[in-house]
Amino acid sequence: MSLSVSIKKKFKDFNLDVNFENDGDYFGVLGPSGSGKSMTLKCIAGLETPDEGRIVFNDRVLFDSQQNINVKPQDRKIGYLFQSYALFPNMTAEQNIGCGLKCSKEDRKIKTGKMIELFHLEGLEKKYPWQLSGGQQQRVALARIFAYEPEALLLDEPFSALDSHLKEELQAEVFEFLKLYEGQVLMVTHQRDEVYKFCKNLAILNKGKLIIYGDTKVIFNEPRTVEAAKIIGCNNISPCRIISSGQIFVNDWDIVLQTEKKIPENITYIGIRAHSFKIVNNNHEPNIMDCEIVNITDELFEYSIVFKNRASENSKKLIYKIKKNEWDSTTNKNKLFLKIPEESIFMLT
Amino acid sequence: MSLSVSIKKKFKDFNLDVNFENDGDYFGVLGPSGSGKSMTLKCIAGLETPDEGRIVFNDRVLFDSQQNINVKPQDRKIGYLFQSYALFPNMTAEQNIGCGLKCSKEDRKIKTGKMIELFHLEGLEKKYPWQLSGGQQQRVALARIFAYEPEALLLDEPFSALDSHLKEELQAEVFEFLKLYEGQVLMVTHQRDEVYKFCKNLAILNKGKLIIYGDTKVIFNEPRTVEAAKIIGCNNISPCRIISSGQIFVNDWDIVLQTEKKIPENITYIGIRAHSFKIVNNNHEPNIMDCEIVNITDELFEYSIVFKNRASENSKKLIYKIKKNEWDSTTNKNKLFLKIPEESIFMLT
Amino acid sequence: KVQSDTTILVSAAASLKNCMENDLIPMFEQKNPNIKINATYDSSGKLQAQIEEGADVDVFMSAAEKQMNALNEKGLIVENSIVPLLENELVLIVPKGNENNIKDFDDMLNAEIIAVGDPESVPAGQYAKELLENLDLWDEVSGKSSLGTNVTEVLNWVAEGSADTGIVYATDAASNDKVEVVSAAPEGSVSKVIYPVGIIKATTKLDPSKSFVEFLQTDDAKEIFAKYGFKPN
Amino acid sequence: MNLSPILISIKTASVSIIVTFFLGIFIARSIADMKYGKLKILIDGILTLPLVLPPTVVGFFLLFIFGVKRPIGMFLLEFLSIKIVFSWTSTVIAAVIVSFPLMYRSARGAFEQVDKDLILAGRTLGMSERKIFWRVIMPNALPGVASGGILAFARGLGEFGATAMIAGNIADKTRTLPLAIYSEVASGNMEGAYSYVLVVIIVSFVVLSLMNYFIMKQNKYSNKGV
Amino acid sequence: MNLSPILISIKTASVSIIVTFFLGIFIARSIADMKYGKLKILIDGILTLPLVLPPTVVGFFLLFIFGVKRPIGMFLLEFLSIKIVFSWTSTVIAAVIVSFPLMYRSARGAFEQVDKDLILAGRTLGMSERKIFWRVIMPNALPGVASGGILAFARGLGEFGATAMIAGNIADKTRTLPLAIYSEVASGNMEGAYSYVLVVIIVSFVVLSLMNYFIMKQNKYSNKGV
Ligand SMILES: Nc1ncnc2c1ncn2[C@@H]1O[C@H](COP(=O)(O)OP(=O)(O)OP(=O)(O)O)[C@@H](O)[C@H]1O
Ligand SMILES: Nc1ncnc2c1ncn2[C@@H]1O[C@H](COP(=O)(O)OP(=O)(O)OP(=O)(O)O)[C@@H](O)[C@H]1O
Ligand code: MOO
Ligand SMILES: [Mg+2]
Ligand SMILES: [Mg+2]
Repeated sequence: MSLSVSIKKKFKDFNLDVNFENDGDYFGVLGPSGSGKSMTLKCIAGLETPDEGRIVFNDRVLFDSQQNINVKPQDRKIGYLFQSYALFPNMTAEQNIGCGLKCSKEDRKIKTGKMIELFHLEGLEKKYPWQLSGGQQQRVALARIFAYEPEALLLDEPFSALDSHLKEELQAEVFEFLKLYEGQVLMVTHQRDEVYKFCKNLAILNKGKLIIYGDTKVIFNEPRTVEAAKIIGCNNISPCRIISSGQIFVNDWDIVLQTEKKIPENITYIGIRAHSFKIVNNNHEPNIMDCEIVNITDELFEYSIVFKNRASENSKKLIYKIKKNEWDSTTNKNKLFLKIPEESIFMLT
Repeated sequence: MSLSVSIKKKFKDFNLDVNFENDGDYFGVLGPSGSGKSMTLKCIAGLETPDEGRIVFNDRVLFDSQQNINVKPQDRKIGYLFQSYALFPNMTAEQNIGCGLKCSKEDRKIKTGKMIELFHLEGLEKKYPWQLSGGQQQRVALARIFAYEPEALLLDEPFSALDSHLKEELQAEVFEFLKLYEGQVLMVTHQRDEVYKFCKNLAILNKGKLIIYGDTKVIFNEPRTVEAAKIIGCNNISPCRIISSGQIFVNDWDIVLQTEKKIPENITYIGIRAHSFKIVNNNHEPNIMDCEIVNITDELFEYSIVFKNRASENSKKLIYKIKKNEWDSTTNKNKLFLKIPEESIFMLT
Repeated sequence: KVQSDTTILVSAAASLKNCMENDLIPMFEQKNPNIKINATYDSSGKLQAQIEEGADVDVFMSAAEKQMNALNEKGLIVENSIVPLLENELVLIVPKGNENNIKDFDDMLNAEIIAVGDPESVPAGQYAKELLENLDLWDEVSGKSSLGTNVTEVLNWVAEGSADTGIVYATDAASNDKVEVVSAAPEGSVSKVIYPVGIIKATTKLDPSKSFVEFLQTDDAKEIFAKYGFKPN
Repeated sequence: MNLSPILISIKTASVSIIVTFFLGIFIARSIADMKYGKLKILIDGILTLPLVLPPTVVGFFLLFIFGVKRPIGMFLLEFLSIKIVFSWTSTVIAAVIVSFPLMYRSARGAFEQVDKDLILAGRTLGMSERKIFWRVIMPNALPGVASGGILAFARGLGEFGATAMIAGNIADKTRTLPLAIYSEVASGNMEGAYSYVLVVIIVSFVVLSLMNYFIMKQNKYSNKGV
Repeated sequence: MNLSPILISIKTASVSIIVTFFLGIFIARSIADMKYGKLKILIDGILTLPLVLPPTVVGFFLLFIFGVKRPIGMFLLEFLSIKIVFSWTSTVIAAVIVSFPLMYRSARGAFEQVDKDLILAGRTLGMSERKIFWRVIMPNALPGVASGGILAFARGLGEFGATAMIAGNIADKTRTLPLAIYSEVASGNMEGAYSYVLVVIIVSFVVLSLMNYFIMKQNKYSNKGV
């Protein structure tokens, strides 16, 4: 399974310019709204034509602007889950799922039935799309594309309309099912945890450009750029200045961080996740902040604590997230010291 | 601000039967896919007509099947955010946002501009819906409904298509903005944390029925029924048997739980959140399980640990979720004892 | 005695269009500078219906007496104003070349398809039916006839060889150079094909109408009619 | 070649397409709004009727309606001093009557193809039904409505049978292009006929091109079409 | 009342609507597929032409094409022994030619109103273009296509001018209902005319009702319509 994409497409005020190769089976794409995720998938599926570039999938050239190759979507054998589902309004759920199958009636029935079961659609077989709820529609769209068994699956926000409970269940089942499936899966999602859980490789898009590409866990541990850090969910980001090898001054928090890691020269920002801080008892060690709590929000499983560096007048706000029972059992809440663990510091450009 | 809804609507294989009154400003609706959330909102907005019942909003009777009242959607002054956006394809983003406004051109321009800013749509004013990404479309739909300034806002999955970063930012801004707004907000969502953060009251729907209704935090602490517990994200649920006042036998985990709380007589299930367990060093106290770890999954900020009760051959699987750094600093990982804190036990019917 | 600049409307059988528009109307208007002629042309049957429904017609020039008489009976024509202006002739036509060797009305039976006007609505058809009845041919002919709803159809069917032969007015035959006249209706075999002219009772322009009808009977006008193949009466 | 039939035809076709267009969409909208049922089908049938009858016969019926001896004709003459038969107005009436079903039917089909959610969205945004119609339904039904317009215009331009009946065939007054063509053909003057046919073709080409261009421009916003 | 015109008309209208329907959607699809440009507009204009010419003139041109002295007519007669003119077939030809633009235009408008994403979805599911057309585009363009069908059927049923010209008016063979009606009206036999008109009305009502019913049934799945 290999996919190599290198495409450019220009719009009046948006330029897509994406470049990657992927050999793994599960591949995720993250990026802010409007960054070109869907457009990239559409180009791969053959629904949009890039202005220039080349797309090769399992040694088949699907598109090559120089050689004037542009394989029809039908012949690409690549399934695309529309973000807006694009269910056929004139067909029932069942017919929608079965419509791409080229096999005998009985086989179709069996396959369709299997998909209906897999996606918990029992009882909805005979309903038309407008009689289905948002989540049901999404599941029919998923079932339709899975039934077709393409060589690659491009999933654009596959679980966005599902409730968390069903989503978890379905994810588990779908990925179980996918293990038997030989194709490649390329998934666009806004859910960081989805990507983290399921995708070996990850590409992050921003404003039409691929800003980072590589092993998912590596990227999550080392996002390298400010944009990537934001996208993987780093809440605290500040400009910084390298003081010496081993010392960085963080402008917004008015603190000097020490590290034994080699500091790349081009570092201009520092980031730290809201979950990465550690409560300590005093600030006798380096990289510890004396926190002035500004505000505590009660979130579902955790508290979100907004604080400033007490040692500085100009400190901007930071966020610390802590599990509720941990916070509840913390003594000394009004003398809060937070350590920034060295290994959790993101050094960003 | 008050909304009282009591409606019934029958379909061939789905019956909606919902009943609630709400005085608060922010009101959330949770429920699995296909449980009737959108349908309920549509009935309130006047897009679907219930078979029978009564809807009263701020002392205006909007619908009453007995008195044959059915106020036109236009006169209800209730904005409804379509789950599928329903943007007008023939209008630009800007025109979509401004089309419901009844005011002078200049005012319209100002208001539209404000919304475009609030929803980070700068630069997309002149684009038509099909030129917008999924998240951009959702934001235009949100902006359109906010610009209209109805007396109540019904939001059906308002942030589902947004990336987490933008979503958090937008949520904060939108709720800031809403503070100035006098209307009532009724929000349907699949995101438990969204509801928890923003909605004072919560209704949980299941299969067209309202299964629990009340203060959000109370429900999250005491879901009372199995369905509600599942929906608020309780992963570990098992049938149980009351042994004596203070003692419950949990079938699936083969353990007797002790509690000082009064046990309601009709209890048939026990639930505990994956986050609620506490690591302890031995099982000399009650409510502690000696855990046989089956599987550990690396999730984004935490590990998901699947385990069984080592003391029993028949124990089914449970899930424990723990923050990564906490787990990392745990010694004795292969002799894991987990305590089920008394206050975290959900007693369910 | 004539009001200045009056316009009168003449309803004329379609077969009169060419001679009216090309010659007669300009000639009359030149002689009577203060009278303008408007004319409308159609099948006489339609013109009759229009007049019956009160169309603003002043003078009616029919292609047969039947329509004129019908109007007269309803009292729509100025008394004694009807003049049997012209006579036309019924002729047998074939496509140029006459491959089927049709020479006379009797030969019509050899034809596969025969074109005649619909006797119900087209005057030429009505006369053709009378003629063929008198020749004892109608029963057989009608079985293979296509009944044209107007003369143009009948003419073109024959011209294009779709029909092997047909019966039309001599004047119509003259207007199409792809047909050939092979025979004319024998004397006495059919009543005279008269084109009558009459003044409509509802007219508010009696005098100009009268001058036009009078003009049509002048020698100048007769010359023109003759040029187009009509026999002035 | 006499130019008057050209001018008359253009005038007639222009006025009648305007009347037909608005009447057509108005009635189509009213009918589309109705629930399916016998009444709807009945009205639909009546409105389509002018299409199944030969235009000449339609002309006969019009003559019966507007004749000065008939109630309506009498009324118009008595109180408004309007004589319909043989007037230029009657060319418009004939064109409107025969082209109406085309406009009506196409518009109705097009309206029925518009996504209902858009209409509901308009309602929850407080837009009046009128505004929804003009700002939402019409633009989204444009291809179908425009098709109807093109058909109706072409039909109006080509109208002959009913026109001949009620408007007559008076040079410089009611002789439209089709009547002129017919007259030329009837009098065997094929050259005259061809030149008029050419004119008809040119006129309709110009109008069709304009309409196509207009639709294309309006359509640029949408992601529709095969 | 002679029944043969009724039977002939029903036969003609049925056969011609089938031909027109499939020809119309086939050509509409091909044209809709084309990029906007001069060629598209040109072809569109030519296809709409039969509508702007008076049917009699259309008939006249058909006579020129199929006449036994013209190349095509000659060819058909010589090699296939088919005589088009005055045959029942020619009533069908006339009806198809005059009703074609209605079907074509309506179908095109309807196709252009279909959501493009549905077509793209079909493609990514490996459906052939043909299958996409029949299973996706057609059903979703149904209201517009059906409108076209109704218009074309009605027009074919009512066709008179071109039919009279090319098929003639031969009793029991090519005399269709409109010809019969015309005959009766023209000879002032209004009673005969009315009974035929009644028949036309009944026939078209039955067909319209069936079509309406069919559309309604097919439409039940959709959330469309005003
Ligand atoms: N046809 C078009 N013309 C102009 N701009 C377009 C067109 N289609 C898409 N765009 C722009 O391209 C950008 C990328 O769109 P895309 O749908 O790929 O975003 P996305 O990453 O999928 O976002 P989301 O998460 O919101 O779905 C957007 O800014 C959009 O406005
Ligand atoms: N017109 C209809 N006819 C029959 N059943 C319908 C119709 N509309 C909705 N339903 C059914 O009603 C149920 C509730 O639908 P609704 O859209 O309210 O669900 P929901 O709670 O919003 O779900 P989701 O979270 O997936 O959007 C679904 O099971 C759906 O199949
Ligand atoms: O009145 Mo006609 O045009 O000679 O049949
Ligand atoms: Mg997208
Ligand atoms: Mg919903």
